[in-house]
Amino acid sequence: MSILEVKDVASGYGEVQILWGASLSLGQGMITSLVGANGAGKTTLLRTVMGLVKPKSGSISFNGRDVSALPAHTKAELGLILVPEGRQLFVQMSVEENLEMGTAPKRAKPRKDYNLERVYTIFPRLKERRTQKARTLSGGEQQMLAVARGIMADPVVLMIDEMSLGLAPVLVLDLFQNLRKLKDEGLTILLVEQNVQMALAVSDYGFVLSHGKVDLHGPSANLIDDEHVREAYLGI
Amino acid sequence: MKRALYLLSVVLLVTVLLGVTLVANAQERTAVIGFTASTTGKYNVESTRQINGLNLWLNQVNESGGITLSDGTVVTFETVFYDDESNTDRVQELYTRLATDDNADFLISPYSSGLTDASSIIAEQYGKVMITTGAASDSTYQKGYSLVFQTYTPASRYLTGALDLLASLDESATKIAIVHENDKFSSDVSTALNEYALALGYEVVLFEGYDSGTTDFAPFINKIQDAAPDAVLGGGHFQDGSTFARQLYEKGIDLKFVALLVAPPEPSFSELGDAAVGVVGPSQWEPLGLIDAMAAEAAGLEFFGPSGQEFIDAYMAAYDEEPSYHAAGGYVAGLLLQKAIIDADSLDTQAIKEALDNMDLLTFFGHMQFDTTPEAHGLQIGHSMMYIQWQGEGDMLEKAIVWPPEAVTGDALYPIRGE
Amino acid sequence: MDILTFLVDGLLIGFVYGIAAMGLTLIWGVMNVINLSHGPIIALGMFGIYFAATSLGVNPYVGVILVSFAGLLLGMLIYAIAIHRVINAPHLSTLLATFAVNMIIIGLGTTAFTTSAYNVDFSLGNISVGPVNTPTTRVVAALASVLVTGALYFFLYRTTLGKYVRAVTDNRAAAELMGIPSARILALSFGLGTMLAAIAGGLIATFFPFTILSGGAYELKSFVVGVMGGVGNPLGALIGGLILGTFEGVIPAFMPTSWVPVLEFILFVVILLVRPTGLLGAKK
Amino acid sequence: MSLKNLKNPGLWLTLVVVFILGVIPIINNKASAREETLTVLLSVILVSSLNILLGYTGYISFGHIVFYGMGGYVGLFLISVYGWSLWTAMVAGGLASGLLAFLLGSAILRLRGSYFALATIGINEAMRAFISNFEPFGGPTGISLNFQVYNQYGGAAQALWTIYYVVLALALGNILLSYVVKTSKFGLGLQAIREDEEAAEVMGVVTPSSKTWAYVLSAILPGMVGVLFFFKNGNIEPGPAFRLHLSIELLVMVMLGGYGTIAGPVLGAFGYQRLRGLLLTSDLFKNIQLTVAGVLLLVIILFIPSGAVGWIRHRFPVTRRYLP
Amino acid sequence: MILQVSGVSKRFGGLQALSDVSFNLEEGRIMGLIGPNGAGKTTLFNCINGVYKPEEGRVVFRGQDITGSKTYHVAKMGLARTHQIVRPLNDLTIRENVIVGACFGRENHSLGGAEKIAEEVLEFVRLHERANQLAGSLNVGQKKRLEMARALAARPYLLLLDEVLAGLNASEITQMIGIVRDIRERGTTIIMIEHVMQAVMNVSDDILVLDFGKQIAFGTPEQVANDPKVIEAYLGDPTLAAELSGKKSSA
Repeated sequence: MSILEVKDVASGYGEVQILWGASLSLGQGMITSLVGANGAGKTTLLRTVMGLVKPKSGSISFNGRDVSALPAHTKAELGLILVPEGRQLFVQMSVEENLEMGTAPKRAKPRKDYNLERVYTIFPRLKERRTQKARTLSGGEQQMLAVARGIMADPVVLMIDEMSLGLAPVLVLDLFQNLRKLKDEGLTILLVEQNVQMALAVSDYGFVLSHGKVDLHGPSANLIDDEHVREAYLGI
Repeated sequence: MKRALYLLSVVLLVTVLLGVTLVANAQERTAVIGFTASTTGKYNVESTRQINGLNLWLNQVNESGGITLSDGTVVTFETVFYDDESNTDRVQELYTRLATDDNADFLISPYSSGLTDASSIIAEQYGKVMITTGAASDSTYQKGYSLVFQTYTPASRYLTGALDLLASLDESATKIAIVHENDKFSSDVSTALNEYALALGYEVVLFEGYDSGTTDFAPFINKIQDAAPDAVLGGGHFQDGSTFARQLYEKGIDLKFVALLVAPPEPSFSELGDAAVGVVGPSQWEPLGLIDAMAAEAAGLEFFGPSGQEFIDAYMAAYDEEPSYHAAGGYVAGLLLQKAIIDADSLDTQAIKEALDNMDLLTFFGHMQFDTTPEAHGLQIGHSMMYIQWQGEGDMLEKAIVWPPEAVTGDALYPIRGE
Repeated sequence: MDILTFLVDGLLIGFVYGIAAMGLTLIWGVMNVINLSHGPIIALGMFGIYFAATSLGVNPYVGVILVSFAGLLLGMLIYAIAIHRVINAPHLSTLLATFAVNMIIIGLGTTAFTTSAYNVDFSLGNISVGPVNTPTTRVVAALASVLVTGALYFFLYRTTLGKYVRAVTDNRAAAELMGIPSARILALSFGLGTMLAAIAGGLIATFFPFTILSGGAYELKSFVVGVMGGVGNPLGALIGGLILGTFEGVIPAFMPTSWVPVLEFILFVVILLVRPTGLLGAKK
Repeated sequence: MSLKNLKNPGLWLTLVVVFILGVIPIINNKASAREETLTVLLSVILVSSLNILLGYTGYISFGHIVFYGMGGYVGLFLISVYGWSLWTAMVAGGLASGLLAFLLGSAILRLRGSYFALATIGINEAMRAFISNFEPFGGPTGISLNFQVYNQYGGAAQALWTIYYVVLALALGNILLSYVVKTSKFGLGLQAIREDEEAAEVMGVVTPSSKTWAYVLSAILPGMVGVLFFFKNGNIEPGPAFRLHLSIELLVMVMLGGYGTIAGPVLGAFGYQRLRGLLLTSDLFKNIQLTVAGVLLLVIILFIPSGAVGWIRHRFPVTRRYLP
Repeated sequence: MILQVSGVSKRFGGLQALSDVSFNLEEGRIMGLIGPNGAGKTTLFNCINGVYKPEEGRVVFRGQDITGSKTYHVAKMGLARTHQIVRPLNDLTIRENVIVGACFGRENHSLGGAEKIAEEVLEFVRLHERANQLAGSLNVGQKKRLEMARALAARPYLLLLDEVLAGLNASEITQMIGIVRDIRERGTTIIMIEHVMQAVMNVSDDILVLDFGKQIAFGTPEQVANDPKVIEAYLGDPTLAAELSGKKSSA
């Protein structure tokens, strides 16, 4: 069953429309990837889902409830969490404080200790650096922290935008493997990636976005083999 | 139809005739007095008192039936005023409006020398007599005006009497410090004081200005302590002056003599308690130093207007507070105008100017006479300051006039602290 | 010349500058708004303890506590009415919006209190140490400044709500994503800023007389302190205040006091040019 | 700058409206109307010149009034001490302010946003404090003129009219200047800086010198009218000459009318000064005029942030060509 | 040799954004600059045109050392660029945007002269019909063309294009490639940062590959395409992906 359903969403910034009726649905407990070229509208879609950009038309339902008009912090309360592109950490705050900020939603509070434990198990590096300020972390550690902070919010659905950006492949692999662990614990994940090959490798189901519309979707394994996808997004 | 027309013309004719006779008999004339008041901004308090005083005079004159001229014209008064916001930006605009649109017959100055400077030009230009009050700087009257007349003792004589007082109290005091607000009025006063002090042979060990609005006088007080003068003179306006006095006291500086501008004569200065004790202040007018017709007789001068006590009673009745010298100044500005109209027996500007030029009389406010030389026309030369000192202890403070000798109501406390 | 007296007086007034600036730099740091109504709010704080003392008859320091709550509420109200709509607009909009608030407060204040000086009749005597002799109220104010700085530090670094404030300061978009209601946090921060201004005003009123216009001078000094100490950092504001106070206290020992503002503002511009993030190097 | 640019109807409309409003007091020969209009015209000049920096270049100055005060001081000094004529003193005041702007601009225009705004506040305060200590300019007492000085201009009454004509001419000239600047290559560079300073540099706009010259241009006319105003006023003191509040009021006027446009600041100056004039002299509002003005300002900032002209241009894009 | 870059390094705090990048570019060529996101491509542009001053190394443009020169000096010498994240002058019209380019660029035109160039350039990038619109009202693709038009209006010797193809659809890409080729035909040398591999391989004469700030390859498209280091860096390690998939199937 699908936990997040995006139907025919159109949105954009000011007079510039970027999404032209994009639809997407996430199966519960699955890793879904959303891939597409630069400028296809992936980030805008996430921002619209999250409520940072208002949809011009279309609907977004979460857990069967229409959440199209809710602001971001209310969605976070419901368990819809976005790990934004560029990490967006609280760079002046310590690792620990960043994680604490993840527990802002009420639903996350009772599970704070559990989630902290979980996060430190998955990312032991963060535990080592817990008193350091976020801006002193390396790129990979920062990305870990961004994901970890999302987990601290005790999400029902975790959406991660461009996790692999600027990271060495070996680090990306490490992060992706950790996502699998989270999935195994029952988390639903939406992965937005430019690294198509790896995103499809890790995910169960994939959507391909181009020019503000989803023009292809299917099980990831099928997509990897799809000629069209290879040609358009994998280059040479 | 014809009949109706006839009737109508009769009615009209009668009305016109009646109207003409009425006018001819009564000859009422309302003279308009225009001014700006600082309804807002930093001069709000002083300006409001001044206007209260003026309004009190105006009501009294109107209630007593106005001024009747020899041709039977009865002159009553009304005021038109605008807020100048305590700054010069619009003073000229507003005074021009008063002089032209509002057809003001006479002008009263705004509060403060700076604003008065700006308004004087307009008065002069439109040929309106302007009585200034709350504008003490000498320089305003040294600019070649012919219609501007000052009620206050000018800045150059504001604090000099305090030095005379000091000299009379202690011949051994030689070192003085002058610390004053850095505005036009206080600087003028202090510069004149400095020259006077040097002429008397005093050593001025400290001569410094502080910014308007200063609340922390610690640096000045520390410098005073270092310079160890016998006396401190200076100050500026109420707020800074009272703060200065309070901090001088709090710092426990041993001073024999303190004289400050403006602040001490204000009744609320006594709220400083012990810090106010001994502080001398120049006052344009004091309720204690009552001047009445008898004093005039003694001085061989004409007396005009209410006695000091009458003024105080009327003011208390009207505003439920004791009048300060600003209030008295406002009142006397109107009074001078009234006297000039009576003397001139006319509302004509030139006649009134001459009346003011020739004026030499005593009012409850003091002796009023104007300089008529071209160099300083309109400068007040009759009036002189009184110097008060706060005496007593704790909540039981009282003002005493300690200078000049002819007005003294109590002996000066000296030295005020230490020894 | 006893430089020590100059120094001590400078330091004592420096604490007051520090706490007066703290509210300004907090708001500046959190939401990048330079609050031009800061001065009038300081003045309201002064009147607050005056009326608490005269009408309710409470001790001025109890008055400061009452005033601080009133300041908090007033600040949140100002935020909701005047700031929230323009929080993302160009700088000029927030500058002028807060300036409009300034005009309104001064206008109402003049109507209600006139511009005459008020005085809280209160004294705790003097403290003398060696050549230094100073009213106890000023020492208490200095201690209170340290206490308030500490409390603010505790709030910002040890409580969840305070951490939310820092999170919103750091990255408003990310805070919103994490479920932190940023609008409410901004309102709270503005409230805290005005609360600090009101406390500063209340403390100042225990030893200086004041009018509705008195806040202006502290607002200007707060800019200088903010630039010295860096914005958004309470300790920075306190240290900046102490530097400014010392500067103002000691310079007069060597030249006419009227040159102090000349040097002070030239120094201000020079610091802006050389280290716009503040001498203490806090973040922009 | 080609001649065809001068055919812009919006420019002419603005000029004609200002001209007509300026001429009405002359035709009626009414001094109070003249004074009211003079207050407005002074603001028009200050605001249009500020607009070169604020509206075109995008730098918020809280210290524009520094040039007004500086010009006033230099002018009155030359008139009272060296007996210069008003006209040469006026030019000297303008040049002095321009020179000051050049020196200041070279230093502080590298600051951006609110840091620049703060620096201009600092300079205003430093300048005021400095002049208070500067004996040649009379220190805290400032400079006063003798009433006789007006005699060489036909007496005070005539002098005030003459000053009015000059101010009217300067206002019209300033509107024309701000238009010429806006439509020139130089002005285009300024607007590029306003929109995106780094992008402008990448395109070859020499930003430091452009900004400095914009600052200088915006300072000269305030310097000249400073001389005229304080000459008319008869005296100058540090406080009124460098009043921070007036700088902020100028920003308010630019904002009300719509910054970056030619007509906006003019409209803003008219609107604001007339409104203040009305409130000050109205029986109902004169005691709470400051509060009323504050509330109105707040409402406008909250709901019409681009100002009157900006709002019209935005709402009806067709008008952009006619409302420069 | 129109541009010589030798040993350029740039650090931001702890991050080594560029280390020891060197290449020479001959006049009239198109050079592709590729590498994964975050590899330092835009930083290299910024070091060339003076936005950043590199800590080490030299940049020589048409025989003149321009290392650390002000951006506007470099622009006036005939070096123009576009931005990855478009930077239109939003409140000016499209025509005015382009006029800025012509006025302040290499040829330093007067407004009149610049207007003519603007018309020509706008037609070239097919924005002439929108010339009176505000730049802020364009969509992303149009803004990219506007950036290009502004840069071209400066009549540069060397043009730096930062991801002009990103976000364009297939036909727009073809169109843009055509424009790029035409520019070269007119004698302008080009360096382009690009992600759309097919296009960049197709159009470039030389390719420079950056990875984590290091130059890992420089050569013809064929040489580069077959370089194993490039394949690994640019496409991600296929073995890693395989490893992931393997785990998935085993899970």
